[in-house]
Amino acid sequence: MALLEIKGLKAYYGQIEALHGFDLELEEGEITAVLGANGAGKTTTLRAICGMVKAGGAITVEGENVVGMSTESIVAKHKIAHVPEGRGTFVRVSTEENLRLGAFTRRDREIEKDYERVYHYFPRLKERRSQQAGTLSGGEQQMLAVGRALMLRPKIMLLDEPSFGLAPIITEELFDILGQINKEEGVAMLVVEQNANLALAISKNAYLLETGNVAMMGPADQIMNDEQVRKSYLGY
Amino acid sequence: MSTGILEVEDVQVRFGGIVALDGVSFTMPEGKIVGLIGPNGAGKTTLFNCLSRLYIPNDGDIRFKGKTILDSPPHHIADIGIGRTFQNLALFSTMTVLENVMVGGHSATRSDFMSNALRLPWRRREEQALRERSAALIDYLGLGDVAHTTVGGLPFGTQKRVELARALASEPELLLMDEPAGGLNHDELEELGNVIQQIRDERGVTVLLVEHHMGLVMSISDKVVAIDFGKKISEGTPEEVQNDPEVIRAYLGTGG
Amino acid sequence: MKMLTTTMVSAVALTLAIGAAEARNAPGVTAKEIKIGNTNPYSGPAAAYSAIAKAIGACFDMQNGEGGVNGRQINFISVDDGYSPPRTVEQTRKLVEREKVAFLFQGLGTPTNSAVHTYMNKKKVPQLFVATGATKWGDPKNFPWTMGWQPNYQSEGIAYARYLLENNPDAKIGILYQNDDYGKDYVHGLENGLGAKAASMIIARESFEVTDPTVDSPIVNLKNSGADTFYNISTPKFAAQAIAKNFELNWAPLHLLNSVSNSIGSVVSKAGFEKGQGMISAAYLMDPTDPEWKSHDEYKAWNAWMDEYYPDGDKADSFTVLGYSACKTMIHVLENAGDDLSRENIMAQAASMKNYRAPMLLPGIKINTSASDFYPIEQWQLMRLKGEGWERFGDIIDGAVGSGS
Amino acid sequence: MTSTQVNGNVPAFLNENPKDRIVVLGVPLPLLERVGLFVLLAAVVVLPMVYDGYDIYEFGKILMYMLAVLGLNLLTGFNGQFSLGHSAFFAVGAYSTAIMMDQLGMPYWTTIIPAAAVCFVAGFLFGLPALRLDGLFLALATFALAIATPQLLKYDGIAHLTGGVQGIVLDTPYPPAWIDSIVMSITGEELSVDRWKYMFTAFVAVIMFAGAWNLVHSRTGRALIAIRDNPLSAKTMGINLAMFKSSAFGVSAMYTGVAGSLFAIMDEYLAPESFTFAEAIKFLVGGVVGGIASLFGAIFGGWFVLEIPNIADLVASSLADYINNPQGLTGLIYGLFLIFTVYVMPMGAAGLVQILVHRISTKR
Amino acid sequence: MDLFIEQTVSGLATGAIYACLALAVVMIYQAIDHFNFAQGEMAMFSTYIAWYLMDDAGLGLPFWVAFVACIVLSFIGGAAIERIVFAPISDAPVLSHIIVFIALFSMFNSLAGFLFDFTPKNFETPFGHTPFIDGVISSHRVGMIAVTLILLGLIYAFFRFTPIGLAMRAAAASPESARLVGVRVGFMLALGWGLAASVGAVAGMLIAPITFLTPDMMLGTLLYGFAGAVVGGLTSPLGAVIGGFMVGILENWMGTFVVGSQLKLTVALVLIIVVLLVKPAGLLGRVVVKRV
Repeated sequence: MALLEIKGLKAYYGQIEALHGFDLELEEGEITAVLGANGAGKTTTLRAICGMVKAGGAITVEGENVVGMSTESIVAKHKIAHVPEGRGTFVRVSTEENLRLGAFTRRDREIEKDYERVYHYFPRLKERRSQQAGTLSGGEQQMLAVGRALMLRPKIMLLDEPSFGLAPIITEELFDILGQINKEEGVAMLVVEQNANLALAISKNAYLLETGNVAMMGPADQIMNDEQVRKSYLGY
Repeated sequence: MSTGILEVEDVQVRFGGIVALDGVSFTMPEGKIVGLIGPNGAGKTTLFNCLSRLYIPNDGDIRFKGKTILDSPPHHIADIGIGRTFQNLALFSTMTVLENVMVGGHSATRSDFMSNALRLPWRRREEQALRERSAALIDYLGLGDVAHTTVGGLPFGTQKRVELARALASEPELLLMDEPAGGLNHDELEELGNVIQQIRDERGVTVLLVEHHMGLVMSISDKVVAIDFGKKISEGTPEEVQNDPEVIRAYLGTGG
Repeated sequence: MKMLTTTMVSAVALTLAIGAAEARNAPGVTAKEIKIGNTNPYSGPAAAYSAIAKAIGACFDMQNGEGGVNGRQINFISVDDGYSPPRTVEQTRKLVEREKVAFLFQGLGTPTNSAVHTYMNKKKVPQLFVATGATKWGDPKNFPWTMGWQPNYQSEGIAYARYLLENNPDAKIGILYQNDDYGKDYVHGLENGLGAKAASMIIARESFEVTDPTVDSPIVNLKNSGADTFYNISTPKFAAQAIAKNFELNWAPLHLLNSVSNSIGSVVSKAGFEKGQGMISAAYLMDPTDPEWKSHDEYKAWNAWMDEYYPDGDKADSFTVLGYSACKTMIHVLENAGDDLSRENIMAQAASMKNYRAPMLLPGIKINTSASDFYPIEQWQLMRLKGEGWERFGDIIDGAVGSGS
Repeated sequence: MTSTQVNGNVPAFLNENPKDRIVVLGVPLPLLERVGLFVLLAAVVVLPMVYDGYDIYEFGKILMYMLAVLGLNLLTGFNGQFSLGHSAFFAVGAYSTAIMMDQLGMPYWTTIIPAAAVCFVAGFLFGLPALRLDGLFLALATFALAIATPQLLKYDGIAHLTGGVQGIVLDTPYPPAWIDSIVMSITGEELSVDRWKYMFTAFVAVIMFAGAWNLVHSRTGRALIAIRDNPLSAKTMGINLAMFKSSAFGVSAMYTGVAGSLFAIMDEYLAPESFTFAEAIKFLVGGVVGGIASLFGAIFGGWFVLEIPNIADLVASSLADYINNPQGLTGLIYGLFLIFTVYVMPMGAAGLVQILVHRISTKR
Repeated sequence: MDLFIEQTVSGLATGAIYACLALAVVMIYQAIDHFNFAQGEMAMFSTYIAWYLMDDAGLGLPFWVAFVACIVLSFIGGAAIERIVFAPISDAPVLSHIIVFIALFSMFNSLAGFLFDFTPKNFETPFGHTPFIDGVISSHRVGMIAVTLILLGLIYAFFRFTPIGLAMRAAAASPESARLVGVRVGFMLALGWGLAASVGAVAGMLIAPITFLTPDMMLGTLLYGFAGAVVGGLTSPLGAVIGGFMVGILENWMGTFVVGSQLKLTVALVLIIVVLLVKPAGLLGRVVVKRV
């Protein structure tokens, strides 16, 4: 059984149905990319997984259906760390306080140690540890968002457009690190990304969403190399 | 450098210590479609915001029809003939489609508090003319069915078209479009391409198109400008830019 | 009996003048009932005063229990106006036109009563014994349907002025006053009383707003002005603050404390007796917390009434005494009116009290009114704080407006 | 310059009203609305024929409060700017009228327009700094304004005009002789002052209401709403934010100020105590309860603020059998009412009506 | 002594009153990202509870027992208000919230008068009213300033060093992100309300010995408290305290030397507006850096 299993997922914004009932799976320790145009429903999917939009169907994490559970419980119980679109850093507090918040649901005594773990991946954050998060650059904020997610010691990371607003070189660096985290920590990742190349490069599988439905799914390398798919769905 | 309807000269924008635009220059020939491409965060939206005067460049100049726009307050930009659409929809969500488009015609109308409160005859004529003109635009963009619907509840793609209609309502000579293709399926995309070309051909509107969808940009643009890290890295015909190694490295990627 | 005859005559004359065709009794008066209206701030910033209306209600309850007035029960309808003049207008009109009360009694507040002053007089409905000390309520020529009850603020100011002129004509006076009609009336009273010497004697004036948290800053200014006499025109909370602050500042002028705030129970004891020794104030009512009255018959009656009819009332609150005493005055007037309960006669009776002693007035103080004198109580007695009580001294002072030097 | 061609054939949808499709209890909604409006207007006209004295005075007050609430709605509901300080503009209107009558001897009816102008200017000027304040901070600044207003009115420096703490007693606004004689010839009775005050108030209120209606359904109204919905893109559409926001403040102050003028004329007396923070709260409560972005909601709001204290009174006195002196609890009951109202009608009465219409209507 | 110095000291003492209340304002602002216009009335009501616990007419408890009990009761009351009154309308527009604040204002004011009547009550102080510096400042005022500073320290430490304080700030500033890291936003709001009510209670208990306890004691004070918080910066407890002192001193200076006592309140109004215009984040408040 997959770590995360979605069956017939529907989601609603008020009266409007945004997702029309599709299936998706994420295996333990794997990276899966979710691709598609703006408004295709990628973000909504991630938000549904962590209980931030009204969802229908079944979302099963570690064998438990989480539909209807509160976000806080899903995060605390199933160790799902969501790195939202636009990063969602707490701009008024410092870098290290952001990290501390990432570990908010943990009760163990190793939180202090994990700061170093994050700084190991993102040495630049260490330099900025006491700086107000709002003053960090875009790339640093994205790193902080990922670092904060790491502080949960997550089983699953949901990454929404991590490349958004970042210079290519930074983006590349970030994806390298994501791959590294996946390998070293065994964290499963669901990556929503516009920059298909980058996402596919580190993913095992990929889903293509189109207006609330899965238009195609398959191994990442296959999708990457399919001229037709690229033309019609990925836009180049 | 030839003069065009819009000249961007050495524009520089800094936020705090970050340089968002670092001396970008290019020219837009009148009545053409110019594609502006570049990776996320390269400075496209910043440039856009400069062109609609929401930001003031720290350095450089932007001239529209030979005159700088930097002296004009933002609300005059529509007046002098520059319209725009937004990347993340910026419609007036509680208004109907028709009303949204009519707000687009704000700069083309003149009635004020007093004449409106008193409902003077000339104001009623102006209002009727604006209604008709807006309706024509709505019809033109195939939004007739939803003309009286509140925009907040419309599908994404439809809202994008409402934005376009709204931008056209100010009768712009230059239209700035920020990622109009986002969220559209491929049938809609094709249609969008046609509409943009029609706008150019039938209305003589010059279009600046910021878009990730290379298929669209390359197929309809007369000229493409690529920027990265706040700098222009390439300029030319779609073919020239597409094959520019620098562009491939920074944006299209080696895989593409 | 002579008094009664005059009353009858004037009442008849008034009735005739107004038109004899009218029904004998006022609206709201039946064989069994007299409806009396009242507006009071049960809510809002002046809600403290609602104790007066509550006391009046309890006082009428007692009267009703004892058979009412001339066999009629008093139906006292007291409504909330939140101390907001527009609301007073609404409520008053409702009382007069919809509830059809015979008259209004003890409506509270100057701005609120001012708002219906013209209305009541146009409508010819008695606006009796308004609960405010402004001077304007005693103007029978222009407002024959309106009458105050308590001595007006100006008259108290005059009383202090007289005292100063006699005992310390070179006093340097610093004034602290609440910035509203009440405060300004007190200041005018003092100025009138001092006459030509006012300009030289008053050396500093400081005002405060009811919304101010403290009166510290004006008091610091007064102290620094070099004043040796402190004329304190403030409501209980601020008065207590002022007493405490003077003490804290080591400022010991002759402290003239207005009667509004001279309650032993709710002001002086709260501020601390030791801080207020030697203060001078004026009174016309007995202070229920002053041990001096414990054995007085009127006090005992009052105390018994409090226990039985107004048990949740605060015995330290002098408003309950005011309400009680005013209520008794009203009952007196209605009893005098007998079975002729026309509005004209009620007004005429109110305007012809001779040496009436309402319970709980200080010994020696009497109520007198006439067709040209609409100031029922105009007398004061000065007193000085000594130990834990006021010690009255000197004669009863007549503080009628215009009687200053 | 290119121009969109309007070639005579206007698209059909332009003239169709989407409301035509909604049928409520068998009646098309637009018809229902028209009938409703007619009934409302008729009521305004007929009321003084039926009622007099206190009753008609109360109706006049409802219209007066309606205008004040309307003023606040224009600002808060349609333009998205908060104000907890409209009692200040209410006071400016009332005092303008009072001073013109008292000091300059102007007849009451000539004071409305100059008072409106004064209020507009006052509102416009306050609107200028308000431009830079976001919602919550604007609420705070206007809250401070409301608290300071009575104090400013009492200020000794202007007491010779405002009457200071004593306030101003005004002359009774008698009806003009010609109107009186017309009424006399029809009814055979003299026109009472109360009825005349109501007619005068209703006249002003209806005109102002119509003006607000026109304003909201026009280029200006659209601009105001556009600013509320999305200031950035409104700017891009060529809307001058500073001008519109300040003017909206001015117009809003003008409406509330005219309500103040009418108040002064109606009560013939005004004092600083009439313009406390509580008054500003009244307008806000009226606005929210009626429906903050609804003109007709303001009528309900006007009624609500006038009547709800009475209802609270009634509830309080009905508790007399259980509690001693329950009148002390009117504030508590009033508060409970407010909370209850917010729960039941989060979008105000206008919102509730909309939902109800939606529920019981059928679409063709 | 020099009038200027005396007014300054007096302003400092009054400023301590504002500082106390400003701390409560900052507390609630940090917790719910909003002002609570009923905060003054809530603090007043808390103070009455303490009075009742202490007074011989009530339970007659010793001061410190009543003090602690009042803080605890206020905390429970504040949290209950959030859960019962505000949680159900968390999605309602801001205006509805303001209406509910007004409702609470009216309810507490009315209830206090009804239960405890309107005669001023003497509120005990453990510091006594003896002169501290003779003729200048009393022991209570010094004690009050000290408690204010201690409270400031506690609040600062709470927000700065405890995970809960951190989570509370996070929940107020960006509730969505907070939920994503597992912070129970509803719980934080209730906690914030409870703490703000407690701080308000302490403020009330410090203020009452000076102003005497009446149902209207917070009416004007709250505005000055707001002014203090705004001047100092709504996100900074230290700023609020400094702001409160500054407002107290400025008020006295202006009232004495510049505009006269009649326009003192107007000074607070102008101060609020000017500070908001010139330095919207206040003197010590942090500017939130936004990047486009």
